[in-house]
Amino acid sequence: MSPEVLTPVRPEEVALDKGSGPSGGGDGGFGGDSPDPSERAWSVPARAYRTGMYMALAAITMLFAAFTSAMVVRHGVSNDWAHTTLPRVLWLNTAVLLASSATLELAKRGLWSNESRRFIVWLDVTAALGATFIAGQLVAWKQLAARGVYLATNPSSSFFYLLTAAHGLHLLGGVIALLYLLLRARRILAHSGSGAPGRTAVEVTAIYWHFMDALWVYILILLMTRM
Amino acid sequence: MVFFVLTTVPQSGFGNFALPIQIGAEDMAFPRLNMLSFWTTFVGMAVLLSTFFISDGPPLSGWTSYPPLSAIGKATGPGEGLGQTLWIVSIAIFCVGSLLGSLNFIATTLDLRARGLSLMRLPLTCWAWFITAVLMLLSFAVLFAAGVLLLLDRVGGTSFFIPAGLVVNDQMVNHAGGSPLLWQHLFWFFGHPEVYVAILPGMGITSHVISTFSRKPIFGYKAMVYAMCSIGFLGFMVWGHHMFVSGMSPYSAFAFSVLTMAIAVPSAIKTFNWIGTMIGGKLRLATPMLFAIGFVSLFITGGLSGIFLGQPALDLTLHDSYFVIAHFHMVMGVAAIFGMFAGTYFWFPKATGRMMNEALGKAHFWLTFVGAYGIFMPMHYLGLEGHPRRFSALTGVDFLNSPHLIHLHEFMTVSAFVTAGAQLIFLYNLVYSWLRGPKASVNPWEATTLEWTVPSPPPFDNFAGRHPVIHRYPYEFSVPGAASDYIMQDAPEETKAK
Amino acid sequence: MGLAIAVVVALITLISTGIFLSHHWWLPHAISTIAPAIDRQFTLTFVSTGIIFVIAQLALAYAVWRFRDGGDTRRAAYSHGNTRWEVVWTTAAAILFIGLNLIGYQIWASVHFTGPEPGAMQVEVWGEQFNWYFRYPGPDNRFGPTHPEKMNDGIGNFLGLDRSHDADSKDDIVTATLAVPVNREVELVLRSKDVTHSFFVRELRLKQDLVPGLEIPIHFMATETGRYEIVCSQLCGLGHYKMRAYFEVMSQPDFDKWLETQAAAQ
Amino acid sequence: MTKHKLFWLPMALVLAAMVGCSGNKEATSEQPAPATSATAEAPPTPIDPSTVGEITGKISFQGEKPKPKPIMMDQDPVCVRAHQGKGASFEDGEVNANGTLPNAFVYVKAGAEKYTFATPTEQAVLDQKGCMYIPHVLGVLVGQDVHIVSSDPTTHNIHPMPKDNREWNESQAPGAPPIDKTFAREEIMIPVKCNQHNWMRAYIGVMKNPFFAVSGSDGSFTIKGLPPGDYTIGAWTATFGEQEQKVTVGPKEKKTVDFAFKS
Repeated sequence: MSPEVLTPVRPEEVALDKGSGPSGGGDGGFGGDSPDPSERAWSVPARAYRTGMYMALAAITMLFAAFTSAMVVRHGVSNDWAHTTLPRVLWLNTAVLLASSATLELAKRGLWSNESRRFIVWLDVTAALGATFIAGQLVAWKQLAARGVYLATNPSSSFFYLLTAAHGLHLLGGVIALLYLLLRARRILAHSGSGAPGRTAVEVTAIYWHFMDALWVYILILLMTRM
Repeated sequence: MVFFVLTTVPQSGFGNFALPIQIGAEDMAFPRLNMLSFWTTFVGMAVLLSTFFISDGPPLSGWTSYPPLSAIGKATGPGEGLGQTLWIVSIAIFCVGSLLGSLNFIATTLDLRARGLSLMRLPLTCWAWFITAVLMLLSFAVLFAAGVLLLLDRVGGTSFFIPAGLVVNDQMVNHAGGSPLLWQHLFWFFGHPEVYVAILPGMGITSHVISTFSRKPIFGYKAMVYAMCSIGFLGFMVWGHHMFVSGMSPYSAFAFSVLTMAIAVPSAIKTFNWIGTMIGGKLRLATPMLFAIGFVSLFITGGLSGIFLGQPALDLTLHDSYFVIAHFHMVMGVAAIFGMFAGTYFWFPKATGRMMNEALGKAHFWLTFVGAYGIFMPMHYLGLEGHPRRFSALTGVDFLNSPHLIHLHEFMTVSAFVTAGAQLIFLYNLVYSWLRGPKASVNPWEATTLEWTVPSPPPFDNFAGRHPVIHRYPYEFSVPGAASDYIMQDAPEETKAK
Repeated sequence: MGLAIAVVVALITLISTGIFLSHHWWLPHAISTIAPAIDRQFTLTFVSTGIIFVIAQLALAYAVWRFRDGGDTRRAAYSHGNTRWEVVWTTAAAILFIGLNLIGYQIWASVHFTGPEPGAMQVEVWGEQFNWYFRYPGPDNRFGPTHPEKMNDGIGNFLGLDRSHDADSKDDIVTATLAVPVNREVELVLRSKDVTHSFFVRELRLKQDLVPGLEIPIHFMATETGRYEIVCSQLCGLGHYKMRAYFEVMSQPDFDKWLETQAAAQ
Repeated sequence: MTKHKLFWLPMALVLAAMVGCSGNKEATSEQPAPATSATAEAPPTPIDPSTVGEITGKISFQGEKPKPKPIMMDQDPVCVRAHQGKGASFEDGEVNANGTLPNAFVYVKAGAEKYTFATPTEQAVLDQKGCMYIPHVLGVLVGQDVHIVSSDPTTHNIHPMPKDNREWNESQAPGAPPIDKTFAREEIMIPVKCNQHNWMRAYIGVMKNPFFAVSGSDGSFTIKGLPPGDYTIGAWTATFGEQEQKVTVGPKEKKTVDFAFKS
């Protein structure tokens, strides 16, 4: 008698096996779980992913709100604040990031209308623009460092590095999410009906990306302001 | 304790198990994220425990870690070196884990409820976990931000919290311009909601258990929900009451104290409703119910001492004294732990398929209940006498080093040993019942919520493919005319007519 | 079981209240002008919360005993609550809690909103790990500047005074005990050299943190001579428990003599 | 195909950015390499005991003698009692009755590098008595056992604040066992502080050679057993700075080296 006959496989073991299979992983900094239809015996509604993402964004908002209030208080509490003039390259970076939001929308339209090439190319351009933005931020850091402005030079430079780094890391998470979507692009295109997990993933990533975009504009204004 | 026990167990521990079943879902919305949250928290814990094995010693700034003590580094004494840095890292990791967990709770509660389960039909446990999750989501992000700033002060040479002109051990500190009070504001903006993170799940469990074991619908369901919501909401506006004597503006202290008094009102409503539920009920005094009753008693005691501490004028003598220790241990320490015990005894049959031993459970309750009062009640007296907290020895101050106060300490120490010993009974009961306890039926407590409609232990996807539909409010006990004294939440309408 | 719970809850309630009422452990003897008001506020709060405490605990005990399941066939009452009672209870709690706070407002205001009386004696209080130092301005009534780079405990220059260059520092008197004359308004200016400490004299009912980088004023008037203790009540490091200094209230002539001796030792 | 090409483009950008970032870090966090000692591994030179000489001298003080500054020990009555009402005064900056300086650390600063010395087996004792360190200035050899005892019925805390050695900070309750420590590197001087009684101060000089002395209550010192040679003699004081003099010691010669400090 074979052991299979003796011990019926319990449902949880099956499920666990499935769970430990290749997950694709890597949804890094963004909140959604990877919606892979093959791994779910039941369906989690798409709106749960959106809710999850909005909650993640709420937490990120609180994070930056805390940084902002720390910045305002720190500015007010002592007279050692010296405004850090922003490196010019930030304007270029801003343009790149704003453009990436537009290209992501184009990619989304591609998916909606099931045009695989349009979807993949624009998604790719978006990821590239995101990566360019991060590279550009690093250039900005280098320019500041070349001016002799480091993290601990002045409270305003501390906040400059802090806010750009915090935003950059979050955006890096977004880029990784985009790369993950690119890797799975064919699968997403294969099941792209309304409410399909792939489509939800793209939608949720887009929410995150646009939020990062808006967050950057906020940070830029904050850093520009001579308090 | 605050982070790795009071924050995780009542919320993630019970919530992850019971929330999906109670709302009729197969699992939490994002199981993999849940796993990530668990392991992140685990790593945070490992980092914290590692500090016991480094030469600089474990961190010594308390859970509030006020800078500059926590920001300058080794110079300020043993325990302020690498250990303190690792503390911050550990807490930051913990924040990430908690954030991941909390967004999962929110999405699950909002979007995975079974058909017919409107928000106002949610068991109060689910409400408690939901509000707790919102509090965690909004507060832990702020703690994370504060932790990053503190870490940068320690290792990055910045001066967010370190003012100019400090001299430690005759050595000048090379920082300038920061504000120690900034940390306190950020910390307590997190810290006060954190207190409710610890206690709200306990309130939820207590409400649930009291209604079930009183065989009576909860008194004022809506009031309970609104009370929890307003506790959550006001919880974000009262952080300043931790800072009455910190050097913060005395005018804002007054505003904070009024809000603090306001938050006492919903807490009073809850207490009233718990007792109101019991009155006219038919109380089955099984172990979960005993712990729920204990919770109410401790919550009354601990809550009322808050009325003293919420007044800035009385804080002039009571702040940072043993009175404070008594207050918050009663209310967020022991009461929260009683909530955990109630939850454990209540859901153990569901989780393991076996009943816990009632005799051992009752022994555990009696020793813990009396022991807890024995530990924390005398602290009020010490606090009145002006005994400051966080003293590692009593030899440094004459008025502390007198038999008048030392007798109280001795009494408390004996109580503490007895209470700790009682927990061995619990552990034994847990292990023994798991292996040898009598088999549990589907609904041993004759409760009404969904988890009691599935086998004990539940199958992997909780409902084995069934999609429960909710027809009624969660606490339908002793409905006049019904066959039994409880009606399940998913029982169709006609059951009533039978 | 129901009876047992009722009895134990009632006993705990009555015994702990009884101990409070016995005043065996209570607020220590008060020696400042503000202390009686604080004690009154405390007593008021104690009486009102004490009544709630006893009633609520006894109600809990009663409910557990009275409504326990006696194995009979009685069914529990079917009720979802009583809105009128809820409103009454909520309003009563709100009025009581906020009312108590408003009554206490006066005390807080007199400590913090109004400054010291004119002619108050100024003393600086300095905290460092794990000692207290006090500075009297001397005859010129002015505190000299402190220089962090000159602070050196090993030669007794705790506050970094430069007596040879700063005219105001010359007559400053630095002591390790805080002495004040009785019945005289005193303004303390709290400063810290290193980390956050907290100044607490239980007999004065006065507590205030010393925050590095800030100079925080508080004021009081001591009404009885005697020797008391200042303890640190904010965790400041390993030696926190030993951070103590004596606080002496003296008659004006005794104080003058004491200050003279201290001045000679500078 | 296009898919993968397009995938690698942003990937490469990210990687490039990261490389750029790490390069940046290296550039900014560049630190001077620790100076390595240039002494080669030469066989140690033996000392001929029949030829050794010695240096004696006096540490004098010019200027007005500062009045002793009393220590306020009010916060710990144990300390006050230990001095039986007579009180104590700060030892840093103290001047002897004969106008000389005690507690100056006189040592061979240079010239003895060619000799090596075994780590002494005897302990250097640092006592805490009357809430003062005894001695106030202590010289030890690298690796020598510093034996810290307390004669006071109060808790002390010993906190050396070195620049080159490992910092530590330990409490010693009344009746607690002595603390034994060694210092691994040469250092002039390590201040030692008690965080419980912050007036308490001692100085420990960690030497590679045993040629050092501390001036006494008459301001004199003697360094014995010096092999013939050219030396730089350093004299360190806590408050009046440090001086040095060059001196040549012949076989069996007794040299006198005096130092004079000003306030």
